[in-house]
Amino acid sequence: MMNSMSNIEYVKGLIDQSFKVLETDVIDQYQVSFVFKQADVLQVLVTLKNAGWKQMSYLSAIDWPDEAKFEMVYILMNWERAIHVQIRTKIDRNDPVMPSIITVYPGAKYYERECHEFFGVKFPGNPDYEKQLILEMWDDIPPLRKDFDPQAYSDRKFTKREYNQDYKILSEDNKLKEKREARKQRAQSLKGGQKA
Amino acid sequence: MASIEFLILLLVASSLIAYLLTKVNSFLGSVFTIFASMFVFVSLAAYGFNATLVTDVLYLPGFTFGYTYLGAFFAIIVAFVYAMVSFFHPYFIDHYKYKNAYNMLFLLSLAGVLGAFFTDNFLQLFFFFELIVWSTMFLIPLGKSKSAAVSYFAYSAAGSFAMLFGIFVMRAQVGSFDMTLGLSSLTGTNAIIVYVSFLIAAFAKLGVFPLHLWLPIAHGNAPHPFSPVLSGALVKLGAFVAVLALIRITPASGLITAINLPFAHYIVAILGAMSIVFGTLMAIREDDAKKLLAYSSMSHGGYIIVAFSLLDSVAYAGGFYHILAHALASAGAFMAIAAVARQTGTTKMSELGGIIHKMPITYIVYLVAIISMAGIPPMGGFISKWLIFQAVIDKGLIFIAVALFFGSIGSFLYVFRPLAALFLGQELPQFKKTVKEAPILMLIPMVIITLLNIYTGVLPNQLFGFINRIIGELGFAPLVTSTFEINGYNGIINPALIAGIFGFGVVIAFIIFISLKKSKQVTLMETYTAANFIHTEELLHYSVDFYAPLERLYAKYIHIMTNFFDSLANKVKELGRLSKYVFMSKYVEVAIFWIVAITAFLLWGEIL
Amino acid sequence: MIVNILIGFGIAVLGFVLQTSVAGVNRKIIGRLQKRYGPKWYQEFLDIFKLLSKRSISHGWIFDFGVIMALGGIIATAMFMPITNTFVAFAGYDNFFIFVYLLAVGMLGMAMSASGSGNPLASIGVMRALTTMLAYEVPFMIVILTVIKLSNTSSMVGIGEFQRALGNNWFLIALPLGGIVAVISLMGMLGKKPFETYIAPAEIASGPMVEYGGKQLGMLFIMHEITVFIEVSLFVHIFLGGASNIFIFLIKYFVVYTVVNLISNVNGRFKIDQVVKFYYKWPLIMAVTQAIIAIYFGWVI
Amino acid sequence: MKSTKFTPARKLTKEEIDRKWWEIGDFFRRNSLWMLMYCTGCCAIELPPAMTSAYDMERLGMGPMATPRQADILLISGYLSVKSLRRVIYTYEQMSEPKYVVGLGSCPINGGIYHDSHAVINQLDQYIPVDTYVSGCMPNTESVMNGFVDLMEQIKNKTANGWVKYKENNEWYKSNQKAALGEVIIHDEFHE
Repeated sequence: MMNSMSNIEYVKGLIDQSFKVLETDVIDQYQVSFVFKQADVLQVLVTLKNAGWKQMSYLSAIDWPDEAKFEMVYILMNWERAIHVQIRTKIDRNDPVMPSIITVYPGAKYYERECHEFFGVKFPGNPDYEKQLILEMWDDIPPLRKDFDPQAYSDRKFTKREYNQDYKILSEDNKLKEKREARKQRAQSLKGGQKA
Repeated sequence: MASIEFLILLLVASSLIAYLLTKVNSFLGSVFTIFASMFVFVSLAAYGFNATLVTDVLYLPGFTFGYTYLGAFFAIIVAFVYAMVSFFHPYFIDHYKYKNAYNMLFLLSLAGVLGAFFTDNFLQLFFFFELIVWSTMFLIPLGKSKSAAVSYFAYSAAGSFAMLFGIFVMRAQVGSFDMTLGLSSLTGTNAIIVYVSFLIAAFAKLGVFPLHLWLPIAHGNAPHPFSPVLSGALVKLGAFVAVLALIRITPASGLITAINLPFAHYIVAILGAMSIVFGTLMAIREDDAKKLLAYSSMSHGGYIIVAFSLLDSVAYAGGFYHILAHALASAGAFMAIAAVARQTGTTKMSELGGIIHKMPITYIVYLVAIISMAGIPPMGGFISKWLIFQAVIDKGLIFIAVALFFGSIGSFLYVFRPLAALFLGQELPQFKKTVKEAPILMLIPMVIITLLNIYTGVLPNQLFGFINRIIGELGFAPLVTSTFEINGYNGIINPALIAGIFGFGVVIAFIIFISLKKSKQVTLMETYTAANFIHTEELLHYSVDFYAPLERLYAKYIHIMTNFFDSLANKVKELGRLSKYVFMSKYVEVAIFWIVAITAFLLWGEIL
Repeated sequence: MIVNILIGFGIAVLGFVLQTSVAGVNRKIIGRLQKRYGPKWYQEFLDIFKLLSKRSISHGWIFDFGVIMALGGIIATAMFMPITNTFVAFAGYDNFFIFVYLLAVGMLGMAMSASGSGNPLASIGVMRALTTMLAYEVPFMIVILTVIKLSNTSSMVGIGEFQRALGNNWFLIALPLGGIVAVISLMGMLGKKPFETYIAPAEIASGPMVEYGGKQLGMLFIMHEITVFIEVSLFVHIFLGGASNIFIFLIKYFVVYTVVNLISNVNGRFKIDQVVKFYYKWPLIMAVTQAIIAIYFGWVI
Repeated sequence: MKSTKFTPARKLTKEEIDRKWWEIGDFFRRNSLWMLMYCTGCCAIELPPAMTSAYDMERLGMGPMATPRQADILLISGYLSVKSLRRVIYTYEQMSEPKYVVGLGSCPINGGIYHDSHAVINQLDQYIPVDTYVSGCMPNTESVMNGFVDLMEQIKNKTANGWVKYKENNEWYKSNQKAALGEVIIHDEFHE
């Protein structure tokens, strides 16, 4: 029985041996994350699967609109060594294409369909990645992209209940605002141990 | 003027005419078989029911006939089933390779049946038996499978030769082949031998455990219109032989005092009970509707055997009535399945569904038939089962009762399956457009059989008058009946009253139903699916592995009998090889040695 | 004859009213058992009449015809049921087998209608109901065989009188093993808890009744109440010495139903194959043992 | 003094007879309400106390039912996603008339805390008629029970006629459903 630290050493050694790792991040003693170039990912997954990471727990994407990138994340689990491995890679946001991994992990089929539905990433190699899975009859840009505005969509799509304006918002009342300010200041001053 | 010999000669002649006519035009030939078999049935019913059938005319040299109520009862039932089934021929004849042979053999086997039931001589009985076996053996391979005929013939031949053996043993002691005289004067070991050999014949013909394996194979693979004949009519030959063996012969065996039954009869009853249980269990898991009904025939054969082995007039009345009720019910059910098979092309329950919406009359025919088969009032099966229960309870036969009750409840299970899977359930798309109700000529016999099924369940007393005459002929006290009532040992039933009250209840329920708010019609697909949108009928049709939880409990044991017969066949083969090795080896010395040894052996026996 | 039919119909109506009230009272009792207030005692009536007042759906003629056949068959069966020696519609025809087999007509009607609805859950429910029936019926019938053999009659009134003539020597006590089997089988017949596999609301959405609503469901409820009346009355007549007057009948009826209901409410549910295995193990062995010692040895308490 | 002269009873018209029967039916209906619970939201946690010994729903004649065919009330507890709204509409249309809808919690009223989600509808009564709302996030059990009593009161006053409205304004409801959902009945690969 190996301890967890040596597990991380093991996986690091395994990866560093044959791949060029852009970035390594040891999240905690049971989790480690590697960033690769897109071209390396499939080969890394094959290596890891052969080394015992037989279960693909999750596959998803992260939207980085500022960098104009999607970050693909593959989370693998090994049942012999208690360690999760995250494989990350960044792909172009404007033309998001990521080769499918169903040849390595057949179970990824549905994750890829979900990812396509929510982020619009294309997965050539997966025969039906464009089929709808969760969202039925979706008619907008993929909803988990950062530039999608759910409030606007909701306002457009679903009727809102209209209320009579016979209430007032207490936080906007000036008198109360002043009182609150005063109380805050007093509290601040008391904090330092000095009296005003 | 109707003599039995005339009828037989007529059938033989018309079978030749049918052969020639079918060659010219298959439809015409089939219509001719309808007329021929209807004529035979009508004249049998008209003269046979009143015992005015002439039997002493000698058209056929060497053959002698005699009228018995027992024979007439069987003959009328069988001729009726033949006549009804012949209505199916015009629609089915074109499916067969040898159309003319089909019509010819059909009529020829009917001739054999008539001869078998009216003969008064055992050798002739054997002759007619063989006539039936040979003519039907060539009918069965016209259906789905050729090997079905082989197993049918094998079991039938085993039965026939067992009977022939019994006949010769009887001849050796009694000195005559006469049927009425012969059996009753048997004594000692010979009686036991004849009893056993006749029962083997009866079991093989009736398809009762342990000689039941041919039933599903032959019934399932026979041509569709021939299955009703096999199940409704021809297996009743076995019942006929069973009656001869169980009632006429009194083998010397110890009386079991607790149940007041000879040991020999108790063993037979146990075999009948096992047949009920195994038939029921096998029928429950069968997927082919015709094979399912075949196994149900096995189970009902068990009822008949149990009834005749109880040495009790109520049980006999029940047994005879069961023969009638089962003949009608099983003919009706098989004919309904045949009609469905003609319209859809399959009898597999897993491939069918929702036929009721296209074939409602066929559905009603099947429904009435299975109500009778399951022994539910107001149909005939209830009365016969009730009478058998009366006798079983009166004798206190607990273990047989377990089997009877199991078979009785189990029959709900298996007869309901074709009802649910084949007629009810979702209407499958492949049958929505193409299937329509069976043609009118096929509906006529089915409706007649349905009406008779109801008649036997509502007003059985006139029929019991005839059955009482048979029982009297066999030397037992008749069943006590009055205009509407039937008296058993521990109660009275009034079938007409039950049917009337049932009708009354249905009327009340109908009034309640009709006086309430009218309901909205929805399609079959608009059904509760836990709010899933389902658009395919197959997904909402539950017909495969219907009784899966129950089947799982005994799935391990179903091949025991098949394996037993397979290994028996292997053993016989081995024995054959051994004798071949010993006797037929190529060395002349060995052969000479054996010849000398056998001669010495025989001489030794002579000296002793 | 008209009078007899009217009496019979009166018995059917009485059976419905009686069982519906008793079931309502039992719901109250179970409520109290579970520290609840419980519904009104006439809640069952409200439920049934509400259902009859609703607008239902129909899946074609077999769906309706099956319901009519079911209710008709059960009403017909109830009409043969005696209450006391004299309060019986068709004296002499109260044969045990009529009840068992005429009841089956109603069951067949319901099964047919349920399968005709085209819902697979309904077919599964029917399958389970029939399988359960195959399980409980055989041990029960063996005990009944013993009873009929001992009392030499299969008439309900006759069996009741036979027990009372022997100084209230009820078969429940005279045949102790058989009595236990009969209670267990009665629970199966009534579809009570350990054996209610075919209703199973959480599993197969109330089984055969999945597609019914409105008047069809109301009629099936009436049918169910009368069926329970028939089954409990059979038990009262066969094992509790029948009744010489109607009050004794009512008391016995109430006690039997309540006891069975109380037992059922502290139980979970079997799987369907467990039901079959259970009934073909102990109850069948006990029933056969009881039959052997009672019929062949004549040992009856 | 009141006149003792006999006045012949006015012959009732068919509508009046129907109304009388309807009132009798209403008595049974309000005393025996069977629910089909669509428990996708968190408010469903309030139902176990309502059903068991603490509040004992059965004393009002209410109880859970397994299928929409048997049920009178469709109980929507909590938020409804677009996907489940399709199923709710399908279920509602399968129920036998008269039928009632109860919305539990603030989500069916105005979206609640999910008011800005792309997947959760805001106002249930745009798509199917709702007879009673029980507000609160989540409503406590007393108010759930109170909601049911209110519904009974409404049935008595003949104001619980959402199902009639649904039939009368079917086009309006259908157009709302279409606007939010596209199609109500859809095909997917898992059920074909």
